[in-house]
Amino acid sequence: MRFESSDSAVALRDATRALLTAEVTPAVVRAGWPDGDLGTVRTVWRKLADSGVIGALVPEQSDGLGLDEEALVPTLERIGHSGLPLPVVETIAVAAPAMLWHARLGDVVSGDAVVAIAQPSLREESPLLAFGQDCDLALVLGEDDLRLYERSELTLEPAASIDGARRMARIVAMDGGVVLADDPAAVASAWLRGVLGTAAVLVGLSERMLDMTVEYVKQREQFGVPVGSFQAIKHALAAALLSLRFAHPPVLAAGWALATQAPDAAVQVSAAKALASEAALRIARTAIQCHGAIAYTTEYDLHLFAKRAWAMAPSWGDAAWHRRSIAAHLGL
Amino acid sequence: MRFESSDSAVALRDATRALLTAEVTPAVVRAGWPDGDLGTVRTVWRKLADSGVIGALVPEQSDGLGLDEEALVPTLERIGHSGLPLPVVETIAVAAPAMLWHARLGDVVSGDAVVAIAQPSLREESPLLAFGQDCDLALVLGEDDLRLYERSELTLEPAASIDGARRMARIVAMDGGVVLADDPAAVASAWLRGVLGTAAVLVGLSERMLDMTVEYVKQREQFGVPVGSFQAIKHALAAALLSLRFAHPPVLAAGWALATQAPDAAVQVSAAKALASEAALRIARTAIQCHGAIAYTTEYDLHLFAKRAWAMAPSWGDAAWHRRSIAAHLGL
Amino acid sequence: SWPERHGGRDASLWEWLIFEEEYWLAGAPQRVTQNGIFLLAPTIFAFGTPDQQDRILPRMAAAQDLWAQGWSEPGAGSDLAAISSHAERDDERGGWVLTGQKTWTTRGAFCTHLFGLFRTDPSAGRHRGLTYFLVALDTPGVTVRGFERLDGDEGFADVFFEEAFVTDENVLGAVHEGWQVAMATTGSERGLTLRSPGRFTRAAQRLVELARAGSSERQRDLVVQSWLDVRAYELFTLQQVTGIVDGTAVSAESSLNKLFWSELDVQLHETAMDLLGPEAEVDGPWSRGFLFSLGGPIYAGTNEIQRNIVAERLLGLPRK
Amino acid sequence: SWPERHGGRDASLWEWLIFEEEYWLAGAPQRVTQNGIFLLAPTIFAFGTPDQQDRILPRMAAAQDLWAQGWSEPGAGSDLAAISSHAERDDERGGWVLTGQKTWTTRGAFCTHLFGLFRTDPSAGRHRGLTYFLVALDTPGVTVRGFERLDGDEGFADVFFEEAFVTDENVLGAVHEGWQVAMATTGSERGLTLRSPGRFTRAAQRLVELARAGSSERQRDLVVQSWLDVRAYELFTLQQVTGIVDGTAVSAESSLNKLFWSELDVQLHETAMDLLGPEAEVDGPWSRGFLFSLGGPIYAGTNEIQRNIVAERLLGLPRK
Repeated sequence: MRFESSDSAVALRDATRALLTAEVTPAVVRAGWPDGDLGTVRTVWRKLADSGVIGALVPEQSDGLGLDEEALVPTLERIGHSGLPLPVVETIAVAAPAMLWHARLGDVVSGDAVVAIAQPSLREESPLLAFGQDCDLALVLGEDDLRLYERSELTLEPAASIDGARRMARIVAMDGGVVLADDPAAVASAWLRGVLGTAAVLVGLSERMLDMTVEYVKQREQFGVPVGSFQAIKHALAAALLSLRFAHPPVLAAGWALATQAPDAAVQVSAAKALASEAALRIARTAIQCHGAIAYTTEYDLHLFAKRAWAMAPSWGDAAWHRRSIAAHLGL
Repeated sequence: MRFESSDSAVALRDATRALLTAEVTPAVVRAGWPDGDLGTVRTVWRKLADSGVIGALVPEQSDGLGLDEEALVPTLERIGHSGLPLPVVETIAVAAPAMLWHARLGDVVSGDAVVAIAQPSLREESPLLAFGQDCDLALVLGEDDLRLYERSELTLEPAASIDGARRMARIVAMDGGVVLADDPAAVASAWLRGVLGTAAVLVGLSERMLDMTVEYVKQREQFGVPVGSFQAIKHALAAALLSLRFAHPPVLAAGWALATQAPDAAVQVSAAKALASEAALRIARTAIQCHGAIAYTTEYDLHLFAKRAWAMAPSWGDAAWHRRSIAAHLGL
Repeated sequence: SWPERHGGRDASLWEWLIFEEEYWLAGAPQRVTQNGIFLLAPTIFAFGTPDQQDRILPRMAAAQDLWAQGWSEPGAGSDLAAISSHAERDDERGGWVLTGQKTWTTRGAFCTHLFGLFRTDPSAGRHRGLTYFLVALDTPGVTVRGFERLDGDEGFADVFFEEAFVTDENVLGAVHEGWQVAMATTGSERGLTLRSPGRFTRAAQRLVELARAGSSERQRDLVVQSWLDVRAYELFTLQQVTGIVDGTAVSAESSLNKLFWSELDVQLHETAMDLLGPEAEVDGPWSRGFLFSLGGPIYAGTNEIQRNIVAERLLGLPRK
Repeated sequence: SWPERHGGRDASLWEWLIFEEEYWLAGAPQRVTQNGIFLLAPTIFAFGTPDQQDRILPRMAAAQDLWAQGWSEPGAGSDLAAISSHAERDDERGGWVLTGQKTWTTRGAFCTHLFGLFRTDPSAGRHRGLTYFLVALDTPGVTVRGFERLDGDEGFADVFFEEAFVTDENVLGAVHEGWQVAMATTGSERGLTLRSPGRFTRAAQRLVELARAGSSERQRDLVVQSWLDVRAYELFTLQQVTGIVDGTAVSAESSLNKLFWSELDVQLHETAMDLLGPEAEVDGPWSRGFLFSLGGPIYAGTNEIQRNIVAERLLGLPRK
């Protein structure tokens, strides 16, 4: 018995990390914001495609890597950590493996087309579409089918997200579209992959915020000492690390559960998302408080990651939504 | 406009405080526990009776002080602070003013008879009766009547409370009894007085636990300094003080609301109990943690007050129960 | 209370509380004049010369001058006494030459004037040798650079002083005693003046309305928790105002206010975000209010500093 | 792993985890031998002479000897290095004379032996000059006084040493190096050995059963939060055991375990108390478990100390 990532998971993660470290600078994250140069973002995306990541869940005969969810999770964490402003989870974890027979799969795997996914919304007549303003394709998870739309088949209206780099839109009207799958199992599987991927990204974001804060409090001095030497700061950051370190194994385990089609995979994925969402929200709050005033300025980079966390924690089912679903599973 | 206690409230509180400080030593609190000498507790009770406190809400023509709930609240806080192990709220705030025409009123006001009150229980067939093992009378709040029983009319079975000094019993059978009032308004009024009084006692207990902890951390040294000089201890106790100081005004205000029969008195009383219960639970936890191992021994006195708080916070409706009732009032 | 002859209304503290409550219930916005009125004005009443009072207060009350607070510097946030901006004496011109940088100056980009601390005696210790200056932002040598806050508002500013000259009549209180003068303002910033209950009463009302549109039992419980805390803040404030009017209030108690309202404001907005679910990320009054609320535990003395004050001054725990 | 020749089973860490899980799921109680098996035995394996191993381990495994931990003293709780109990050399008799008081000794009243630190070189610094002794509690000069814990259990004890003599073969490890010897045990106390996931898996199961009997949506949410944390603790432990087996585990990580399980245990029992409402105060497994849980954040190194360790050793924040 062992609890550790597979060799393919580690290899993919390490290769991707090297690429992300070199390419996804904070300037690239800012390029996703309004008036940013989206071209630089797309350039990074194509480099990721060259490394094979986008087709991670696509079989080798379709030019993918033929890996499973377990192998993908650590890599999604790294992409989350980088802050890359694109529909990463949507495209890699959900859309690509659902498009196996579709003509546009090649464009997706090659990095030429990114896919946004409609989220359920309180205003059901006009669902939210994160990264919708600049997507090439959009996937809609219906009750029992998956439909893919070309960007040109959608009427969108821009909507501002708290995270400007999410380039949010609302779908005002849809026309055409292609049914990718028409069975509930396919929808469930797409949903679980989206939830799991979002949990992985939240783990990466949490790690990024915590790392930035630890670095900052080591060098920032007040009262003649680093603020990181104050017990209040130490204990706040210890609690942050605790929530991150205990959210992480359930996310890895959920990847393995999906990959092995474990009977309780849905519960494990819900557990992962609930824990990762709570950890990210808590760490965002702690990171801002431990930074102090500088965190409250947009010139400093922390807000780029905190806003992504605030946007993603409630998406794909917030923590309470997933806890309700676990409660039902427990017969509560 | 002013927010302060009336002169009668202050006078009664100060007189009672002097008596309590002199009489209710920790030894008296321990006397309420199994194998303790209950006689010493009853002696203090008669001294309180001599000072008039027990008849605080009883009209002067019936040998009471003729005061209202506003005037009683600060005194109940002091009694709570002392840890006196008797059904204080039940006898003074609920039973006495409901027994105005009853022949036993004199025994109650003189301190010869104490009154326990049955609490709703999950085991509805055998309600809990705090201080039931040694009470003289028992009051039962029905749907729309108040019934008073002599101890001899009840069949009781002892039940251990987390707070041994509560001398808990279950009512196994009741026989006889007298209807003190048969309108829902009387029941509602008795209930609200019990809730308010319990909130006041919880404020006093919170203050006691916080004071003990502050004193302890000032003198206890580890690593060559008082543990109260560590920021973790400072911040925990600052948070404890915060919850106490913001629970207190709502308790005072609820006393005034009941006394003036304000239209929203029930909501104010629920607010008081919800805040006081949460504060007491939080402060009990903080007090124990800041003390360290000594708090975990029953030779040290802190547990006497913490256990009272754990017993009383869920009684007369726990915090969540009162929040639900406020939610209903707010149309939620 | 602000006398009529200085452009005020002679209102009592109670009248002011009532005004605030009505102001917020009417849905009125935060005031650009806030820092002048709540932080500088009390200091001018206490330390200003009659000439300063006549010159500054009526224009402030009429919102002709907008005042920004110049406390923080890149190296002096929580540790205010680490201020390094300095003023050198210029006897010839009868005034002082200011050099240095103030930062995180709230609404600095929109203001016309700044009040701030500058070091006038570099040989004195940390809290000593500071002087309180009043500076028009169009003074030659002063540059204002606005930058964006978390909630997208452009109101923050760096203010740079490059040998900016101000005359003696712009010194508030005694030279080298700026710290004592400033502390009066810091007290009022933390306490009542900056956060009247009205703002939170209004927010709780909006939260209840949001929950009425659809909520689970768990969410309703959270809403009532915020509602209760707002109620507690209101009653605590009334108790405290009574103490202030009676002259029995302890100044460190203002740290309790600051801790409570700032945590409450975050919690209230977090509950709203919870209610909004996937719509929470969409720009709107709640998401903007959430971002704004996160500044509360940081500015006007971080909550870590406030907890130190509560522990040391109210509970009497040892400093070291 | 405990070799067969010392009364053990040669089980791997994984087998032990499985045993623990089954043990708790069966509803079995805490073990009186716990402190010996989990805290002393690893130290004896690491530092004991062959004679000590033969003499002590089989009797411990068979529960013939029950061992109590003698760390804390009235003046040395979190600050373990402040130990003042001391041992004086007696060359004539070939041993040491122990004097002093140990307190808060868990299960001390029921135990037959005690392992503890005594100062052998009073001139050396705080962590130096301590020696690790093994003492039979029926040694002349040793008095045990039991006292009651919060949850009503009589298991705590003061242990007084009045010139109690022990021979040299009862020194574990080198003289004056007791601190280094003891730290090995402290590490295992905080970490895996003391709190296998099985105990919490079982508690979560009981909590779910309690909630099935009647609960609100708010309460069900709390129950699932505890259930999730138990699941997280289980998976974290599996990840950690892999690291231990591979030899890549960092010892300060055991502070993460201790913080997590102790807070989780309190939270889980608080949720049960919430579910029980007015019945919560009645003596029973949940109320007793609640009281017991409150010791978790205190013993085996308070959680304040653990957070310091996490911040300094895992995050690299400066000590001072």
